Amino acid sequence: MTKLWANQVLTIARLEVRKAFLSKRGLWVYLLALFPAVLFFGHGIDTQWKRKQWSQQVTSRSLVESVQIGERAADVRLKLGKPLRDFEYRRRRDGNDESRRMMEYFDGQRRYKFHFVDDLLKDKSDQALASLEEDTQVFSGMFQYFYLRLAIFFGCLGIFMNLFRGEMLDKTLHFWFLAPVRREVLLVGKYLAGLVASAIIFGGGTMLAFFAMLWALDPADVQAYWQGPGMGHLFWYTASAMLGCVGYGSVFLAAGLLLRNPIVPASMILLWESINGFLPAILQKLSILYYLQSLCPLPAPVDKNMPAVLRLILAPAEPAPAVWAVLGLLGVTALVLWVASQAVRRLEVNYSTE
Amino acid sequence: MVPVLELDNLRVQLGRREILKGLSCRLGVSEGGGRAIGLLGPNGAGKSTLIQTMLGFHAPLSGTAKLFGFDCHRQPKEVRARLGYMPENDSFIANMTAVAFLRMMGELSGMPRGAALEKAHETLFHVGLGEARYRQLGTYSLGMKQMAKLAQAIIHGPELVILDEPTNGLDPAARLRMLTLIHEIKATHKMNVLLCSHLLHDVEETCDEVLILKDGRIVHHANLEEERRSNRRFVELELGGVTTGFAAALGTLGAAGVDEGEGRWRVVLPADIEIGALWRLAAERHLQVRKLTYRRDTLEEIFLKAVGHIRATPGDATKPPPLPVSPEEVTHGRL
Amino acid sequence: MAVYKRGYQRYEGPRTGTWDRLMVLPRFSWGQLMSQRLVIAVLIGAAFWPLLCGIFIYIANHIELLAGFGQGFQKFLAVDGSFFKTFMIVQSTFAIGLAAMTGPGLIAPDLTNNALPLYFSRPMSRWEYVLARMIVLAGMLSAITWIPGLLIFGMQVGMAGGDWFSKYWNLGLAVFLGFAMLVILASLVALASSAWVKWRVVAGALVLGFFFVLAGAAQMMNSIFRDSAGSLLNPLYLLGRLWAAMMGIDSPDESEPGLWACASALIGFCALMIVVLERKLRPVEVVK
Amino acid sequence: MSNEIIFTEVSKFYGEVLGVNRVSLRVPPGITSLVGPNGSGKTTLMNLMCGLIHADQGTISVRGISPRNPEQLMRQTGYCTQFDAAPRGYTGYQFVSASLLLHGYSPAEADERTWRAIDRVNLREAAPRKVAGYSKGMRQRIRLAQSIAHEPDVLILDEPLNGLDPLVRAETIALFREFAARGKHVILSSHVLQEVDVISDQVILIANGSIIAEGQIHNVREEMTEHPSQFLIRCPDAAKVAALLFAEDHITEVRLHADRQGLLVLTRSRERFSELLNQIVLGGQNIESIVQADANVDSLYEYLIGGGR
Repeated sequence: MTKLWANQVLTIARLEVRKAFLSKRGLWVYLLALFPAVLFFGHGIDTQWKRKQWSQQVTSRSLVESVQIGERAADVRLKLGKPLRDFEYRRRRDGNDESRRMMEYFDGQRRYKFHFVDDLLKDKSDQALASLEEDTQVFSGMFQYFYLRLAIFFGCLGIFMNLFRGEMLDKTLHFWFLAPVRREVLLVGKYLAGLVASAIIFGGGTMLAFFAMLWALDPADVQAYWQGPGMGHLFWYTASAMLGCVGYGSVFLAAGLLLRNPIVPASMILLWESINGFLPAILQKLSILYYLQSLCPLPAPVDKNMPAVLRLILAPAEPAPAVWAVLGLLGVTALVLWVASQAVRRLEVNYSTE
Repeated sequence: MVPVLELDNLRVQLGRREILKGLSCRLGVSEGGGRAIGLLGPNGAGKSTLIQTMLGFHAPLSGTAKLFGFDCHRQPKEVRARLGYMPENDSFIANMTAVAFLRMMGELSGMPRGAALEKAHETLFHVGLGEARYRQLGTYSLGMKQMAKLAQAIIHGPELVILDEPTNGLDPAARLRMLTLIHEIKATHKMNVLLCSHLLHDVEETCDEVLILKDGRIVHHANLEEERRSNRRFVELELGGVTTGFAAALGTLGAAGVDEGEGRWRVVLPADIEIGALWRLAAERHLQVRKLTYRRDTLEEIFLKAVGHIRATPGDATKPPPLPVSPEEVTHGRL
Repeated sequence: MAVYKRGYQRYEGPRTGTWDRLMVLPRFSWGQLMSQRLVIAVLIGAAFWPLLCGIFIYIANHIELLAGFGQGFQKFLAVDGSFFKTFMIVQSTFAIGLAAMTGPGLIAPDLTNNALPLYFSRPMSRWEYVLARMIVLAGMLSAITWIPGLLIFGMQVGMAGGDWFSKYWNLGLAVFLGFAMLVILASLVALASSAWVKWRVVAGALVLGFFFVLAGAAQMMNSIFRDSAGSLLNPLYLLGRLWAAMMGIDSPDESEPGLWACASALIGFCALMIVVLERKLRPVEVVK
Repeated sequence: MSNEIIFTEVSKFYGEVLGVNRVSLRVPPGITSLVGPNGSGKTTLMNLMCGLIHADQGTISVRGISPRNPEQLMRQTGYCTQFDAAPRGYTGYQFVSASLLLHGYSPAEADERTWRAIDRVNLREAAPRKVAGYSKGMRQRIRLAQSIAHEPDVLILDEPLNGLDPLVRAETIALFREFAARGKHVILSSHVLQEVDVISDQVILIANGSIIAEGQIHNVREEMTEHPSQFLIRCPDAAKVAALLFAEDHITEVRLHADRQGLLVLTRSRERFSELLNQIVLGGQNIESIVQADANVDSLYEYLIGGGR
């Protein structure tokens, strides 16, 4: 008997995966998943283009560092020669007009910016053109703030909610209920389809973003990174993305079965997980995001423009060990799927208007 | 007299498929008073597409469609000001009461506020939704929604009312009411009606002329009175009791008869024999005459002949009818 | 005794002009919207902040009431560009909330039950339908944006007298034009999202998404590229920049995108919404 | 394994809305028509039979299998529903072949069965197109194809003839007859009563969620004695014939038609009325036509459900 069930689960999954991947309505999920990869790729191209442009006008580092605050713009220009960019503009700051000037120099590795107010050097800032260390920090921030909370969250909401709730609203659920398939087998088949689709889209999206981050950096750093923690990072990022699909997928599948209005559960979970950092430790463990974040190799940098007062009470709980995180996630998923199977047995086809 | 609808080699394409392939005709030419035009055709023949092109929803590939002399594509406002449209599928606003819905539709058709309110109540009583007029449309049954759709099509008293499958899915009581309403629209209120339906029985009851489409072409345009030549010689009989040997008895009168089973007979009387002869024949053999009527070409036969599935309607042939038209014959002809 | 057969008579009377017909949909929609408790709640909620600002202006113009406070507090009381800008920013979040709540409710009922053919079989073009829906939303949003804005501006001019007016007359214009831009953008976004996604609730979420998720995405772009071109994706940022320019408040430092870039990005968003409306708002779904 | 569909004391409410109330039925194989006004519970009965909805109380068995077990039930049952939509983006071919694959047929056999079913409803040229682009009639036919593709023993159809034009309707009726001839169940709901009268072996009249009458049309008619039979006669001299008719005791009512050329006659016994007519004609009166006004389901329906004359 189980051989028939397995066969049916695979058939359902194949039918539904085709729909999940190719449906025009699902296009925005791809956008969400590939947005970071596109950005990092663009960033890579941008740095390469800048390196090519700027390397024609390299000024030695010692010379650049010899410039002091307060020097006149003309003197600096005389000493350092023609800057990469010389930009004059007027700025109005609390009532009075100021003439501003900004010059940029490049020493082969780092870019230096000099800000002149009324022709006197006011401040100096420098930034590495491309640094692996900085990029990995940005990636970790992007992954935990954008990818887990927004992309995977709303992507799974779209894909898994569509499996049952979408069919109810399209008035096509009866097609599945009239097939000689047990309801539980139908549920497993559809869940598998949603899982395969979301895991490939988001797992792939994470990997693409990871490689897009690395390709433009200087090969030596990248090689060292691969020898070092690189491979582990890639694995854990992808694993947490896929486990995110498993966790959120089961929750939204069950929500699609139990509730008429998908936005209510989504906004509740979103709210719960966005205030996660401020909750007492035990409460924090009650959310999927907590387990996913504890899988991520690098801690996420705290959002720089978060107001200081909030940052004080932010007390992120100590991340759970990886093994517990995965087990916790799978446990939550199994429980939610069991609830869903009870609900699908009682589900009736009643397309009355909302 | 300006015809209601005039098509001049109209061709319409939806997506990649050409639906209407060159239609030319003049419909609804009448001295005065309302004219009911039936639009018939098998599924996918382009009926709805033609109606939507008249409403200006699709731009014609070539050729023109004129309503009361106005071009449907170039002068949509003039055309739409003169017509009321009852769409085929469910089409309503759930959270509005019937009165509010009709008032809005009336005002959108150019009626001043006061008149729209009066007409809304008047029309709702007319279509039989009098006591449900303050309820929200979302709570209406299928039949009541069809009536509400009809009400919004006639509230502003248009010159042409286009009805797309008005009786589809209605139970007999509601269907009867809908047909009487359509008849009243044409007869008492002098509004022209374009009725598109696949229920031939309904078209037969209400329409003066019929346009039959097939695969986007006009295959038949007929004035129903002429087509339906009532052939006095063609009789339908239903007998109770033992009917063996009745065929032979008919032969003696020179009439040809075909037994259709369960006592149902089709008989063609020769010119000189009166209907009374049949009674005497039945009485002599102690047969009960359950049904005796003159048989007319139903619109179904006209339709089947027009779309080419039977050679001729029974009433057509002056010679005795070929094998009578029965579902089996149609099926073999088709497969 | 005369028996009248008074049943349905065909209407032969005069027909109203285009403008009256255009105002039919707004009249009915306003009536319906005003009957929803939630809408009334938001409208009342949106009145508190202008009230507060009004009180602030009153105090600012009657310094003697605050004799006891020190000099520093005096400067804080200045009623100038930045005061009106903060007023507009807070009111715009209310406006967006109202647009997300009421906008989809306007078009969605017509789409779910396929009522569009009823509208377009009447002498009314698609753009008149969209304009009518826009008027409904613009009416609602103006009630909580530039109307209270001009009220408190008038109050300030009344109290502060002619010279304040000669110095800050452009603020009044900025309040009106700034809010007008917001109302048009919010209405277009609300109508386009409800035409794109047939379900009312998801369309509301899409409107909120448009304003806030885009802001998140823009901020992320900035952090990855380490410059600020990404802000062009953030509609509220663009509006803020245009408001600031109109009010003559200090412009940001040199790396922020230029004023013209912001304006053209906004126009780009509006154009995108109009394209969505043109493609999705069809009387009959033509399946290729 | 009994080969009947049995309902015992089944009732179903959608919240407060009445679906069906205490329905008990035994449906033998053959063509059975479910007739009743909109909202009388026809669709509810069919959905209950296929397990789309579950009964609040009472038991249902379809040829011995309970609807709570879709795996076996749907192997022997095909349901052509009233719901218009096919899963998003499916073409006609996919719509039929997908459900066959779910039956566990091999792709080759599924393909062969799909084309056979599609040819039965002659939609071959429309098969590669998306169902969303089909007209109402074509959707009806593709649904029919899907419900007969796996050769079920029980074929349940909700308003199958709704939206079909005459030639397709005739073919569909022939298909039902062929199924019934092979000893299968064909249960269809309809209110285009002209067809139901012609094609069904037995009729189930349902109104307001309960069964009013069940059985052969004609013997249902016999069981209902309290309503007299009704005849419409056309004859040149209607007044004279009316006088003759009144002389008989089994005539309960005679109504003169407006054009004084026709009579509507109500009689308690059809046989004696026919003999009477024969004598009248032999007596020299010429009767042009006689039609029984209430033999078909239309009038039966009117009597039982429409509240009778």
